[in-house]
Amino acid sequence: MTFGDLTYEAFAFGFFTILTLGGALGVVANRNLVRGAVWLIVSLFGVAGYFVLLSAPFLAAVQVLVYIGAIGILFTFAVMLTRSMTNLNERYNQQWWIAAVTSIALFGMLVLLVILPVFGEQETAVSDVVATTADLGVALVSGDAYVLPFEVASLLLTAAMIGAIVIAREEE
Amino acid sequence: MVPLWMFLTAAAGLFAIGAYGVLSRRNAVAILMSVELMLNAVNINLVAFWRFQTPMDMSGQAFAAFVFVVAAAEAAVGLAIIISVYRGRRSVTVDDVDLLRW
Amino acid sequence: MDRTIGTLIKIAVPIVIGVVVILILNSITSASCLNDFEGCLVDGGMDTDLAGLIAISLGVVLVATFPLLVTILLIWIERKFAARIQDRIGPNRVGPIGLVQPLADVVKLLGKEDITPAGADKWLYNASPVMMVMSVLLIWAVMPLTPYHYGIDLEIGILYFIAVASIGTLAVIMAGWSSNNKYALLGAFRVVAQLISYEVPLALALLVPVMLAGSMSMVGIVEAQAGMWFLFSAPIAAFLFFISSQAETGRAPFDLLEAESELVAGYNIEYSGMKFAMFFAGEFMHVFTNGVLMAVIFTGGWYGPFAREAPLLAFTYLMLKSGFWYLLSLLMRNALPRVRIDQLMTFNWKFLVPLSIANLLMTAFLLKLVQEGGLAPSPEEASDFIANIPQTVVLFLGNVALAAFVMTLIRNQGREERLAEDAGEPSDLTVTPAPAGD
Amino acid sequence: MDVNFNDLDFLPWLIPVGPLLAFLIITLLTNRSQLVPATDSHEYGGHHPDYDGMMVPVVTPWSRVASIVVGMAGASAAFLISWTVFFRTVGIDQFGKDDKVYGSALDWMATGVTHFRMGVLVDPLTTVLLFMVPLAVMCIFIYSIGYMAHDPRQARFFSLISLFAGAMLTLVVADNLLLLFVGWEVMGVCSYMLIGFWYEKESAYNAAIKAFTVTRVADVIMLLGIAYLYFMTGTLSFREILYNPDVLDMLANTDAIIFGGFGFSAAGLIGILLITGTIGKSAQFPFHVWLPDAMEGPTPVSAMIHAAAMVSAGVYAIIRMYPLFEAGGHPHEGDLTSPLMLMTIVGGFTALFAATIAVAQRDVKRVLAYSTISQLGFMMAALGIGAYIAAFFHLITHAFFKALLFMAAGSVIHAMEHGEHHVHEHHHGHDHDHDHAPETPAIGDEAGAHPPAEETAALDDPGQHPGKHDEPHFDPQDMFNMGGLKDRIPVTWLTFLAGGLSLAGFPLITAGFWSKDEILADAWYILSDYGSGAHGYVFFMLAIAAFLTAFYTSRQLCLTFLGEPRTEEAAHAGLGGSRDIISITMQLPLVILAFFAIFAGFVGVPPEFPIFGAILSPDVNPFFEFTKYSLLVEIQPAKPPFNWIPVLTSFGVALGGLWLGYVMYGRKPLKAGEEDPLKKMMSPAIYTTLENKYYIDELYQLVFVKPSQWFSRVVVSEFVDRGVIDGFLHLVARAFTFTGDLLKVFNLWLIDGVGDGIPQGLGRFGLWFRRVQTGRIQQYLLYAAIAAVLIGVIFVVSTGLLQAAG
Repeated sequence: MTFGDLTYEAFAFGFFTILTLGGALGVVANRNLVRGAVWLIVSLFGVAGYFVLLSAPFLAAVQVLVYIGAIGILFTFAVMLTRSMTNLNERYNQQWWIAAVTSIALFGMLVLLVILPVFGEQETAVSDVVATTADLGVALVSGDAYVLPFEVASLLLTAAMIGAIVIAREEE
Repeated sequence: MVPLWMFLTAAAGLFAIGAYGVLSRRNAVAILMSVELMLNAVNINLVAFWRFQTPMDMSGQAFAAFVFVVAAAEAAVGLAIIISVYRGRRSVTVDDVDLLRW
Repeated sequence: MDRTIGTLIKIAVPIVIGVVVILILNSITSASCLNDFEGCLVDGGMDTDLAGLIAISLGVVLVATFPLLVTILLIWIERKFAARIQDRIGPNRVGPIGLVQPLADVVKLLGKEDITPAGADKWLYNASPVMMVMSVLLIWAVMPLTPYHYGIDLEIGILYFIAVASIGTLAVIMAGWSSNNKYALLGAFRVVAQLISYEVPLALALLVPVMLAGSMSMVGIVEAQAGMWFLFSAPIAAFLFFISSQAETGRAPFDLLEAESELVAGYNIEYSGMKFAMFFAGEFMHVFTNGVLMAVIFTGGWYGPFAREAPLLAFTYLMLKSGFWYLLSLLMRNALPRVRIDQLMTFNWKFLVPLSIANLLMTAFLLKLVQEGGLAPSPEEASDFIANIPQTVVLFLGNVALAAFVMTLIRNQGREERLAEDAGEPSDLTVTPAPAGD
Repeated sequence: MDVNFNDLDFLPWLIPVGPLLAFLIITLLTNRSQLVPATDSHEYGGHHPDYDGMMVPVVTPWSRVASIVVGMAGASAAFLISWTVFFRTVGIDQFGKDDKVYGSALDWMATGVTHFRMGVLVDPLTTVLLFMVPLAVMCIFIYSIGYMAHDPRQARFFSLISLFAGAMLTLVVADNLLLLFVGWEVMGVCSYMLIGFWYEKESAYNAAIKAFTVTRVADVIMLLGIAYLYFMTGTLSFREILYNPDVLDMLANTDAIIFGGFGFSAAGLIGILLITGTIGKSAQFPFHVWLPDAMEGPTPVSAMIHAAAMVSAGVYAIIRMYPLFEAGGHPHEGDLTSPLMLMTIVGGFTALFAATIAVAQRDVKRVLAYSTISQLGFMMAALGIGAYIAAFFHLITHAFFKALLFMAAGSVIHAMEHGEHHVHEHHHGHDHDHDHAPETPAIGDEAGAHPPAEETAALDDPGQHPGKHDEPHFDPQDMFNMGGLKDRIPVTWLTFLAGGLSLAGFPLITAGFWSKDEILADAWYILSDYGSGAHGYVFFMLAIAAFLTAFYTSRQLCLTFLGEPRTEEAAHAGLGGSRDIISITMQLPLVILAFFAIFAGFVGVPPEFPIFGAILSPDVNPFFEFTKYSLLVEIQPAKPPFNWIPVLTSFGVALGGLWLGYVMYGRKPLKAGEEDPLKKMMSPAIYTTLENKYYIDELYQLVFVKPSQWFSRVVVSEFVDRGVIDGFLHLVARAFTFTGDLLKVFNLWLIDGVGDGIPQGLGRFGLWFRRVQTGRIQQYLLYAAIAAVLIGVIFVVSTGLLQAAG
């Protein structure tokens, strides 16, 4: 489906890019941290959109669920619990300009090293047939594939949960 | 279809912005948020390469799923630490937390 | 005798007329554009792309508008229902039997002053009611309304539902924070704690029908119930889902977020006029959406006699089933007292969550057993009622056994607590009301 | 892999399981102790110096018994399975040739497109070790029952030593380098914990840290080698690399990533890295320093480290990887590759170097420690010149007689402590409150009433023994305090004699003779046929070392056992009643090992050897024949023809050394307080140097330890002033005991010039440099990011990616 040269997908991609990068800039530049958390959510929502474009609906849904439903809330909570800092006079430390230069250099390096080699190639995927969510599910629990990392991940989550509780609870 | 390099460029941009946030923000929560951005940039790359090059192999998606796990764990523990530090020092400015120097 | 016949005729005539009307409508529409709008446009000579765009846009508008319109009716139904329970008449002035009352309310709300409190974060303050409504509306995108009409058949429909519903939590906390009001923020905290907690049993309960259907797609789940409703093979999951979705809407008996007697009005205290109305519209819609979800996931969705032949009939079935669940939740709201925050959390973490985990494990185990034992219906006869019976019986018995086990545990626990109380130790779990008379 | 206990492919998996399980059970279940005040504790005799006035954990009685039982059960299981495997494989014709081996592997880790496999392998090399290691382990375990009978941390000991044994067995049955490395590292940890077992003693924990650090340095280098090997070949499986001539050729013909331009192949680099690791583990120069100090641990641990496990592991690893080291060269024709050259030089030098040190030691265990280093040098040198079967043979025989010697030495010390106890009881007993403590009548108990915490001379601080005795602390390990023990502990004497003769290579009837002779024969054969200088070097170095070995063995035997007791303690030495359980558990292993120390050599007698060859190996050398299929056929050394020169050399050095030792120490036994006659013979300077082990420890202390201490503590000027200048002063002072009066001038110059300049300069540098350390994570991160960008830039520039893309 095209309207002139602009495909729906390209349009969607542009929209999600604006969300993602705009949201990211919002996170980095915002003075107000609750706003920052909202920007983060916007940005991550854009990333979820990318996943949809890349035919990974499961990841998109998990992205929304985990980031927006859980991590976003968590950040908002943290910001509110440590409220006195929501309006800092100085957003950035002294090294912000070196950091800016470094980040731009990092971006340039990524473009140079990762993107230039594939530029112009891979206009389309090698196949339109894509593994389904069911395949992912099988792979995650299959003994030939990722069952061990999967279990380790669950262990990690348990440990993180317990650790977070222990660290954050008030001393009695 | 949107070509691969566009996804990669967007991810690189997201990564660089996140890196800038990590390197320059003074607030620990903001730093953690920026770290989340960087992790997501990685995820975009993983999924993009998966889609374009090995769409029948589950490694890309599986790794992205594990990144979710790591991100969730990181956020939980990181924020817990921040809250704990805040309780002790009434501040979440990372410049103030420099007991490790010298 | 005459009265009986008269009553029967009174009941039967509208039904017959309704069925006839539906069938006539269906015969007109099914032949034409209702079932295949896009094809219809293309046949009419339209450009394919444009037809697709129009079809999609129209679908979006329809799917999004329908719940909003239904809400207006729902408000009336709810008020009438509550009134009956409280031995009142309910709205009866505006329009016939008060049917137009909600519209009047809307007009009233629109006329109210739209306040933004000083010091509020304007941007978020205005965005959160929208998000609240959005989080419910988005659910409808995957709802199979008839065999042929649904927004989209996502492979991961259930997950999509859970993900989208979690946006509502965000709306609440944003509303609470941006109002720059202590009560609003406290209310928001409580709500978020409640919503996040009840998402756990909700998600775990939903895994059971996913397992039974072998699919996360809503359409797939409905199709899988062709032979047998999941309500019968997974009653505990249905119970869990019903309870926790009720809690997710934040209505009585879980209405801590707007416990007027404790918290002024909860997170939305600063809102007025239409924005306040949007929160409420979102809530009403959410309740009804939960009814529809119960219908779709546990009671066969649009399935019914001749459903495939007559999509409108299928839609009617869906609405009837949803209506049943909706009324049940209204009954719950009006008949049960509000729980305390600690009871709320205890109920969730010490009862619902363990039960949902046990239920999940048990179902997985029994299902595997059934499949290995050859009792499961083969794919060809999956829609055959008889073929489904053995599997359903096994699963149902398993559920009954689990329920009995849990009830025994609770009874023993209760007995111990009573004994402890008699011995003078205060219980920390539940507070039993003081004995009334003896 | 199927679980089938009759299946030799499966059985090796079970070998390490027993001890590892024992470790877990003891650690988690049976290690139960309670805190009691040390003075109330019967276990310490109420007066143990190291624990005075402290609350000490004492294992509960059932825990002691349970731990012993569990530990023994684990070791026995490993022993039985190992020997089952041994006896079922030993008879197989041409075992090990081509694919005639047993083992199985599991997918362990997905690494990209390949899977990393972990598994077990039984080939002739493994089989032989499966005979030796479990046997030695068993003996050590039995011995430990008696030796550790009264230690308060018995359970801990058995759990650690079980883990140690399990790790060694894992290493033995591993089929790939990584699993071998895992066992290797676990042993490193165990040795650390066991050497520091009596961690109340400063010397013990220092020794533990030393052993750990030194071997760690070597291990890191070894890990680099493993990583590089994996990078080059994509596998770490022994058989995939070493039985694959293509891979070996590839490695030999690829330039290494560093120094590649000098004809230095990847195989050479990998070899050198791996060998460095084994040099650390096998305590070769310059990494030998940890081994003598390792005697701070309980004696069974010393036996374990010196004989059965750690140091053998190093040599074993080299033999395993031998084709890799050899790739690209022909050692049997005098053409050595750089790793082999390294081994040759280091091994030959260490053999002689350590032997000279051993000559002048007074401590009975220290002599043995240096002799271990020396003997490992023998093996290294033999490996370097290609005689890997001879080296392997020597590894086995050495394990037997060295384990024996250590345990015998342990029982000597035990006996001496018993004598010491007796003496003190006699003199001072009535003044001490331990008389009021309940004393058990069993003599064995008394012997053990001192946990051998005072074993080493390193703790010679009388101040640490308040109220115990006033005279200078008696050292039960000093050989000059012994003498005449022959009649007091006859079983120990006989077994010690057997082990000592074997170590000395007493001709024809001891195992040590045959293995040493084979090394010399191999060296001589290539030397005479190809005129290879390396082989000549090895031959002469080893011959001299063998002579010294015989000499110090003879010295040790004479000083310890012959003559008259030189102290009262020695006169009352004894192990307790002969039917006492402790005495039995300490003597039984000695007897078993003595048997093998004598007779184990007879499996490797060359058939051409007159008389013995005809009787013991009429057709072929059985050991040689069995093990030769461990590696590729092309690599096997040619069988050296019989030649009288090396045989006579062996005879000559062994008998000559023994005779010289006897002449100096045995014929006219030393009187109490008499000087070492060696001191009179040599100039005192040389003797002192030898006695102080060439000051290597002091040198290391100065070169490595102290500098790292400055860098860790950055309280600069004061520290530098004290540490560095005094360090320099001490160095200079020591150096001047040899060289004379130059000291004062040098010293003055140092203080005036460098002394003020260096510390101040360092101080300023430190003050300036510490600003890098701001404690701000973001700043560190920024450095990392900048570094990443720079690396990227370098990568772009170096690969010409820009041009390619542009």
